[in-house]
Formats: sequence, structure tokens, C-alpha cells
Amino acid sequence: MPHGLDTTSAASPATANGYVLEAAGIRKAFGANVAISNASMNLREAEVMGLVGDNGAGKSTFLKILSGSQPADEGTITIEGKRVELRTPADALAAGIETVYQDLALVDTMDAAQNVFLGRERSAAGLAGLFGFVSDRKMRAEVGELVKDLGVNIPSLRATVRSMSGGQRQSLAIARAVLWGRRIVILDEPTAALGVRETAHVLDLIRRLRDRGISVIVVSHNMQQLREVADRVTVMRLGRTVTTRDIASTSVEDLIGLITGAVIPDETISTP
Amino acid sequence: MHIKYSFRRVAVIVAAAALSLGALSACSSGDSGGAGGSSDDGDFTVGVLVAGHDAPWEEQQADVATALAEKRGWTTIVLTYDNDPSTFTRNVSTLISKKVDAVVGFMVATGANAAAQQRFEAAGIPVITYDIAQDGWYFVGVDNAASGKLNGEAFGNALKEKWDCDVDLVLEGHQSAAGAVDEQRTGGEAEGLLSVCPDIPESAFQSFDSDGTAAAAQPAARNLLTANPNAKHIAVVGINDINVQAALDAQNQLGGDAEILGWGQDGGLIGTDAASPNMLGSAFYFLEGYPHYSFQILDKIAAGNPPEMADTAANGLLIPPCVVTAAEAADVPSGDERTKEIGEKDEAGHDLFCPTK
Amino acid sequence: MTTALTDQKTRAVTAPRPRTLKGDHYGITAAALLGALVIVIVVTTVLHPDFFSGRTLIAIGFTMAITGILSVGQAIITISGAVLDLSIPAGLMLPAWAVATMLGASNPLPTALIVLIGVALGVVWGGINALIVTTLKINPIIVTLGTNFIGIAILSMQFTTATVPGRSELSMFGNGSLLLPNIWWVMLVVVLVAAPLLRYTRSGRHLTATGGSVPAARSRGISIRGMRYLAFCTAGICYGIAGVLFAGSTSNFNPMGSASLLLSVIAAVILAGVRMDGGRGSILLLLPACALLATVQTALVFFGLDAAMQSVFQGAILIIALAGDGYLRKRSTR
Amino acid sequence: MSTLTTHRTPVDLDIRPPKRFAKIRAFYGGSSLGAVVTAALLVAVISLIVAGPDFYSVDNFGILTSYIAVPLVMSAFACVGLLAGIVDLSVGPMVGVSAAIFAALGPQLGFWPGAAIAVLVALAAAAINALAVVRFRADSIAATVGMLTILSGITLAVIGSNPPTYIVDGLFAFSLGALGPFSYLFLIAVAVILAVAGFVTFHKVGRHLRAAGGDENAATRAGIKVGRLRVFAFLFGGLGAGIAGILYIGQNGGPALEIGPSLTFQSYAALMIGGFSLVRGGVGNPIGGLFGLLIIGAVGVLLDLQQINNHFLDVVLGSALIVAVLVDRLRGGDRFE
Repeated sequence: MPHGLDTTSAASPATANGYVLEAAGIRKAFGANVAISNASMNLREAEVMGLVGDNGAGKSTFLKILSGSQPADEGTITIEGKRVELRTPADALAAGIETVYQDLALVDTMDAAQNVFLGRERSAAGLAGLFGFVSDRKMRAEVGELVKDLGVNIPSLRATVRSMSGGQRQSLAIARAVLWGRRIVILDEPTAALGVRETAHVLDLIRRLRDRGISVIVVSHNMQQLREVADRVTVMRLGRTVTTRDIASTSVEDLIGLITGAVIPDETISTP
Repeated sequence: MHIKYSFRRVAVIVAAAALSLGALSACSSGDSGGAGGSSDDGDFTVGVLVAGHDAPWEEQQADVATALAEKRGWTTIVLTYDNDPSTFTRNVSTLISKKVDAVVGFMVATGANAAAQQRFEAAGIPVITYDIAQDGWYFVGVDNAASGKLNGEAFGNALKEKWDCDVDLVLEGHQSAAGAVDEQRTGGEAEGLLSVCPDIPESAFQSFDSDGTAAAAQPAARNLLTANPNAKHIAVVGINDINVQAALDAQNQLGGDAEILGWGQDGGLIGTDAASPNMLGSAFYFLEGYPHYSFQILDKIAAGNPPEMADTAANGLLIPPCVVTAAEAADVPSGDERTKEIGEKDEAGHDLFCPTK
Repeated sequence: MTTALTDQKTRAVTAPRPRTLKGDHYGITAAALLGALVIVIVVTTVLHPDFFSGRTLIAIGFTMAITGILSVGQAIITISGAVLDLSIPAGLMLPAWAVATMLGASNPLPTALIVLIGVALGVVWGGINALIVTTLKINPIIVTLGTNFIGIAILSMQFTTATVPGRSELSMFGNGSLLLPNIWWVMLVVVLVAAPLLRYTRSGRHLTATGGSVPAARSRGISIRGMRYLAFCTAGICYGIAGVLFAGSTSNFNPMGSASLLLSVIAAVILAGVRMDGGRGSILLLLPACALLATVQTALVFFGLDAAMQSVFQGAILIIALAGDGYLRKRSTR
Repeated sequence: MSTLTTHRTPVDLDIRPPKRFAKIRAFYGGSSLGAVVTAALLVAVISLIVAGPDFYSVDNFGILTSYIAVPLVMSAFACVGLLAGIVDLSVGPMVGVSAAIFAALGPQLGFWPGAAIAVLVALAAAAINALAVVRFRADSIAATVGMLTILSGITLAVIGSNPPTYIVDGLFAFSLGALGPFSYLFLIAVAVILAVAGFVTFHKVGRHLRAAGGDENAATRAGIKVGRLRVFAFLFGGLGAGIAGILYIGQNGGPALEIGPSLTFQSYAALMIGGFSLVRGGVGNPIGGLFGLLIIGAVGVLLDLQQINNHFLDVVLGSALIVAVLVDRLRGGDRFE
């Protein structure tokens, strides 16, 4: 059985500060089926981290744990130096982690502003607000600004998501993550269903997130895209994180080798 | 493109619609009436309420009423409420707004009758009810309890002759939704049977209930027959021919050597080839001919001389039941023919068609 | 091994909810149904020994026969992904009325021909529903809700009571028994023919696949429109047969007379474990499901419970079965 | 890559082919109420042609508005369930059972105790539905069919062969009152409709209900407690059914077995004509339901005026239902393949 290096042991001494997110020794099993064992990741401020791996390598399980969809069996997650327990999506949201799911998690029947503020609606002014009424005007204004700021093109803030194209939906989902993700945004296959131009736009959005000081984790199968947008990349294989490398110094061939097991990593995680 | 509607716009639409409706109604309220015929013009208008479309006689009753009204130069407004109280209430409103001079009909949505009575009374509209008594409405109909008893006695005599009153099981085919009519007819028939054959034990009387369709009555009767496997002589009574026939069919399906005989009521099937030979008899009420009786009251009302209120089966206008055996029933013409003849002659169905009068 | 780099599209299509591989627990459903059936029979027999008799069997056979045939049609429609056919009352009543009318004619056609025409009318009814569903592309549950109202209303304009001559061949057959009611044997044949047809023929597989996933079925070249027609028309055959037998075993009926059957049919299909979202379900399990419903109905009469209580029991069984099934599925998909 | 700088260019990437009936779609997409308002106007015009201007009399509006008042109250509450993605087919029978219990107990126990018990029974039925559907994940249509069967049994047992009569003088008089062409009950029902419309549109909980119906997964991931909201929707529908049952008795003076099925059909047909959907949650507006019922009621009154066989109402309703859902699909609803 190929054995990846234990990334945590090497990483931990140097990470006391400077890392936005530290996940260490994460393990998750479904019955007898161990989905991931000993998965780890360190995320710096304002960087884009790629997460790659073959099908079944455990990427999505790792993501689900980081986004609170599934609690981990073992391991620790630290956000800005503080231990956190992520048991539900709400926990992750509270910890400042926003996730853009592959299916986007947009409600088709609602409009852009309503979707962006879903679950965190702005209250109406005065008494009505106290009774739980919401203000669409406030929300629309905020979303309008955000959308302008991000250069997202949406036909109308009142149009339902149903009437939007794939790229517009993706942009909207990312915009939502930007608005709420104070520290970390996780993107699961953000370009998988998109055309060329839409893909370019989404990649651009990701860079803008980084420029705003947000740390981004991108799961992707597309090595070229990752090379365009990511700073570092973490490789998973057979339920483990085998290595993390600077993307600039890693060739696509090396990455594929790491993913498939043809290349056994011989160095520890890249130094900060 | 604004797919999400704006609440303000909706409010505007609603307000506009309300205003325009109000304006329209205000404009036209001066000359309301008209369509369907109202009585403002001195014409005598009769509201005819039809319970539904479950049996042929329901519409035939309206046909006869219309024919008799035409004879007199009156107008009719025929409304059907499909056994539904809220539609019944709507019909009542319509008739009141049309200012009809009187209302006749089968009022089977009994829960809503008291409220309807209050409203008709307030509007000064006299009402004639068929078969189901209501305080304040003229009663026209069969004395169901007495009629049930007559049927039971005729049935009892037949059973005395055939089985010497040795009956193990008496099935009562109820239709509880028909309310008091069911209790009186079905209960009365059982009572009449018992008066001829007093030795039938109380435990031999067992009931099934149906919504008046064979599809529901047949399994109910079948299960009840199954639950009484040891009965050798089975008698069936019921509110109508359909319920009795369902039990006869069920016994036929179950097989076995038990004998079964039935006696229906209302004459719905008796005399036709859909009736089992084991249905010995039934009673014609000539329901299609009820308007002949109610129009006698209407004649007095139209003449400005309404009769004294008689609103129970005890003091109302009673229609004699026509108790017949299956053989006698074969001579009675079909419902369609009877409807036509009564409409033309304005005579009682009993006088025209009852072979045993 | 570079598939990982190219399979993103397929992943996107098949993405979200993981479906269990254990999936269909037909075995558990069958065991539960048969277990419940045995319990009902044993308890009733212990308290009312008369219950255990050939007569009871015949009574139950009559009660479950027409429901059983109709539920085969309903199950086929549900498995094909068309959710529910709420137009069963009209689909049964149209052939039943036609058959009764033809039998009552002064110079009736040969019985075999009448039966054929009746079955054909059932197919026509299914075809009408399929036509509306496929051309307007509206959910069948709404289409059939609408067509049922229209159909029953139009039939009501045609007749108030239909009577079937008691001495007709069809009535003799419909009311007769050979150990079990003749119409029960017909139902058994329908089930035993439909089950393998759905499971082992190409068309049956396609039908099931369409119910499982329309995009997947279409991508394999299956005509979705064709499958809708197939499902509704096959169900129509069942309605036609049921309608003919209904006329043969009910001496008189009115247009609203079959409304109460719909609830029993839906109950049977649900009890048999046919999934409402399509693609899964066993025709054979309809047998114990219909048997259980009919047996409970008869047993309750032995306990002296009236029609009201029978409704309460039937509804309660349904809710409990659904809740149990839902709970099992929830656990197995965890 | 040069494409990196394209973010400022409009990203109009709708690569789907242009749809047929684009203009019709745009029109009906312009307001979710466009279709039903158009239909209502159509019915109004047809009535004018068929019955003449006399159709628009104060009397007729009084009849129409009082006839649809009780179904309107029931629909106002029940539509919240549809928005939350549950279909409760047993709300009609809940009205029936509430009416039967109220009429049976009211004369003995008095108005308030009778009313309280009636509402509690409806709520209990709704709670069982919620338990089966939310906790045990039973299919909502199927489970509520079971509840429908149970409730019709209970109604039969309560009413028996002798439907109770209970005329609550104040309520009965009130049900006959009208402000011009609008009956008081109708005005109350409209107020309820508007309140519910405001609630589902502007209130946080209402918004979450619609999200839960629109996309359960997305709502869950946004931290919304979908299960709890659906329980609320069930109970809300039960509460409305209980109240509607009492109003029903107030207006009609007694219950009947037929109440349940006909009310369920009438209300759901109205809601679907008004833009709700049985198969997807999150769409529809209570005000659409109001127009839907106005259409159904107007057709009923028209049939009365013209003395047309009630069967035509069923034919019209059945067709209207199919057309309404077709329109819903054309303006962006789900296609059924």
C-alpha cells in the first residue's frame, strides 16, 4: 500500500500563527468503509488552495467535513488559532466558512437577492422588523452593490434563479459566499458544468476573492485551471492528503503522478 | 423582466378589480333580476331543488314539476346541489335573490335545512319539502315509518308462508347518510317483519351500511354474510332496492346452501331483469310524481290562500305507498313513461300506476 | 489512468444524493405484509373461529379481485414515473357502462365481443390520458385529476343507473366461483402476466428505467413519449378488464359508484412498497397487499365494527405502513 | 490567457435555444398573477355574454362571495403547506370533521368549548400528518390520503344517520350580512388571504417556508430548519381547517359527509388555477388562490343562474385545472417528460 507522508507532523510546528484554517488528522468512516483517514490541510490568509485527487480519494468527504455537512469522527479543525466543532452547516457558517456546493444550493423559485440572503434576511425597519418581517429593498441594494463590485452579470435582481444561465447561477452562488464568507470560501467543482467564457469569469472571481483577503479552497479535476488560479495544491489519494505543493513549482505531469500514485511524494509539505 | 411580482402592483390590481366590480354592480343593481326569470312581473315562479343525479327519479321529479308549472303558466327555476350543503346554501341564496314565490324539493342536505328554513321564512317564501320533515316547511311525502312497516308486514307474510317464520338472520341494508328516512324505512320494515314473525330473536337482526351504491353495498353485505356462516334462512330488508339487491348478489357469490329472500323499497329495481328472483317485492313511491301533490299546495298559495302549516308526517300531505310483489311490479311502466304521463295528466302516480290500489 | 481528468461532466449530471445499494427491500415488505396477514387471520380466528372458512376466502377473493387488477395498472403507471393515475374511477366506469349497455340491448352482441370492446375502451381511456400528458407535458397527477372529473361528469350526463341483466353470461361468470371467485382467478392471471412482462421484457425494462431516470432513459435511446403511452395503455388494459368484471359482478351501478375504489387501489400500491417517485416496485407484492386490505375489511366485520371504523382502520394501516417504509428508507440511505 | 480580463464584459451566456411562445412567456412571467387575473377577466366576460349584464348584480356578488368565503379561509391556510413543499389532501376532511364535531358538541357544551375541541381535533390530525411526513419521511400525498380516509370515518361516526343542526345565531346572522356586494365572511377571508400573503412574502418565516418548498437541500444548507417549518405548515393548515369548519357551520347550520372531498377539490383546484403547484413547492401566491376561487365560484353561480346541469361545472373545473397547470408550465414551471 503506497504511503503518503504525514503532512501534519511536519506542518504543525510552523503553523502556530499565519494559518487561517488548520485541519489535522481528520478521519471519517461510514460503517466499515473508511472514507478518509488522516486528512490534513493548512490554509494561509488570502491564498487559493487547490484540492485534487482521483475519484474516491476522499475529496468530497473532506469538503463535507470542512463545510459542516458531516461531522468528523476524529481530528481537529482550528480556525485562526481557535478550535472549532463543525457539526452542522450552521456551525461552519458561524465560523466564517462559506461553501459553494456543486449543485450551488440556490432555491430556483426565489430571486437573486432572496437567495443571497437566504437564512440571514435583513430585517425591516422598526416594529415590523421586530416581528420578523424582512426588507427586500435593503437586501436588493446590498446585493446590487456586491454584484457590481464583483462584476457579476445578472439580468435582474428580481429575476428568479430558474431563469438564469449556469454561469450566472455559479456567479451568484460565489457572490453569496463572498458576502458571508468572512475568512474562508470553499468551492466544489465551480466550473464543472460551465462553458469556456463562463469558466473564465468564475476563475476571475476566485482571484478577486483572494484579492479581498479571503482564503479559498477549490476542488477541481482540471489541472490547467488550477494552475491558472491556485497558489498551492493539496493532493489526496486513497483517503489521505499525501502532499501540499506550490503550484508554480509543480508540473501537471507531477500532479497527475501524485494523484494516481505513480509519483510518491518525497518531501514534506511546502514551507510557508 | 420582473418575474417576482411586486406587492404594490398586486394591491393595485386587487383594488382596481374590487372597485370595478363594485361599480359594475352598483350600475346594474337597479335592474337586477331578469335572467332565469324572476317574479317581479307578477308571474308565479317556483324554485325546484334537485338533490343530485344519483337516481333517475331525481331529475324526473324536476321534469314533472316543470311540466305541471307549464300547464299553469308558471315559471320554474330548477337548481341541483349534488347533496352538498354549501351548494344547497348557494341555491337557497339564488332562489331568494330571484324572489321566487315558493320552493319545492328534496332537501337531503339535512344539516343545512334549519338554516335554509330561517332564511326562506325571513324572505317570506313558503317551502314544500319531500319526505324529510322540517319545522316550518309543508310536508309532502310518504310516511316512511308506516310504509316501512307495511313492507315489513308483506314480507313477513311471505316468509311465514315459505319458511313458517323460521328466519336465522335478518340483514338490514341501511344508508345512514339518508338520515331519518333511512331509520324509518329500514327500521320500519324490520319492525313490520317482526310484527308478523315475533319469534325472530333480536340477535338475528344485523346491519350493513352503504352510500347507496351497489359497489359499496355489495362488499359490506358480503362481509356481513360471511360473518354469519350458520344462517340457513336469511331475510333482507333495506332502505331501497339497490341495498337489498346487493345482499342477494353477495349471497349468490358466496354460494352455499343457505336460502335468502329479500324485500326492497322504492321500486328502483323491482320488476326489471336486474332484480334477483329472490327479491319478493318492494314498494313504489312514484317519487317522480311527488310534484302532483306539492302543486296542490302551490295552487292554494298562488291563489293567495295558503293552507295552514302542516310540517310533519303526522299532519302533512301523505302519499300512499304502493306495496307490490315482484309479479305485480312487472306491470308497472318504466320511470320515463310514468314521468311523461304524470306530467301530462297531473294525476297521482299511485292512482295511475299502482297495481294494488 | 487519466479518467479523473475527463469525467467531470458525468459527475455533474449524477451528482447529488447518494442512493443506497441495498435499495429495494422487497423481501422485508413481503415479510411484513405476509406477517401482518397471518397475524390478522390468527387473531380473528382465535376470537371468532368461524372466520377460518372457505366462505371467508370467497368473500375476500371478491373484495380484492377488482382492486387487485386496478392496482396492477396503477403500479405500472407509478413505476413508469407517472406518479399516480387519479382517473381510475372514470377509467373503470367507461368500460363498465359500455358493457352494461351492450348486454342490456334487446339484441346483444356476442359476449366475447362485448368483453373485447370493454377492454378496448379501457385502453382508449389510458391513451387519452397519455396523449394529454405527452403533448401538454403536464404532471399526470393533475392531468388525471382533471380527466377524471371530466370523464365522470360526461358519463353522468349519459346515465344515472346502469343495470346488468342477471342471466347474462358475463354475470354468471362474474358472480361464480371455482374454489375462489372466477374474477379472482382473472386477477391472478393479470398479476402473473404483468409481473414478468414488467421485469423480464425489453419494454418492461425500458418502462422501469424511464421511471428511474428520464434523462438516463432518453440518453439510452428510449422514447419517453412511447413509454408514457405504453404505461397508460397497459394500465388501460387493466382498467378495461376491471370494468368488464365490475359490470359482471355488480348488478347495478351509478357513475359515481367506483370512486371509493381509488383509495383502496392507492392504498394497495403504497402497501406493496411501490415507490411514488418511480422506477421501483414489485407487481407480485400487490397480491399480499390487496389480500391484507381485503382481509382486514372482512375481519373487522367479524368484530362487529361498522363502516366508519373500517375507514379509520384502513387509513391508519396506510399511514403506519408509509411511516415505517419512510423510516426504513431514511435509515438505509444514511 | 486573454479571457482573464473579460469579467467586465456582459456575461450573457444563456446558451439554451430560444423558447417557443417567448412573448406569451414574457407576459405571464411578468407577474405571477398575470395568468389567473387574465382567466378571471375571461370568466367575467364570458359571464357577461352568457348571462347578460344582470350577472353583475349586488345579489349575485353577495351569493358568489359568501359561497366562496369558507373555502377561501381554508385555502389561505392550506396554501402555506404547498409553499413549503407538502401536499395535505386531508385538509378538506379536516374541515368536515371540525364542522361535524362543532355541530355535535356546540349545542351541549356551548360555542367556545365546542369550537375549541373542533379545532383541536383538526390540529391533532395535522400533527399526525406532520409526524408521519416530517419525522418518518412518509410521502405527503400518500400519507394524507390515509388521514383523509381516517377523517371521513370519524366524520361518518360523528354525523351518523342524523346530521346535527347547530345554528349559532350571531354567526349565522353575520354570515348573511354584506357590505354592498361583498359578504362579511368574504371580506374576512380576503383579510386573512392578504395577511397570509404578506406573511409568506415579507416575513422571515414565510420566506424560509418558500425556500424549504423551493429547494429542500439549498434551504438546509442555508441553515434553515426545513423539518420544523413543515411541521408548522401542517399545523397551520390544520388550524385553518378547524376554523373553516366552524365558519361552515355558522353559514350552513349543519355538517354533511360530502364536505371534505368537495372542499379539498375546490380549494386545491383554485390554488392551482391561481399559480400554486402540487408537485413543486415555493411557487404561488395566496392572492392567486383568491382569484382562482373567484373563478370557480363565478362559474358555479353562472350555472345556477342559467340552470345548467352541475356536471358542466365539473367539466369546466377539470379543464380549467389542466389549462392552469399548462399556463404555469409555459411561464417556467416544471415540464413533465
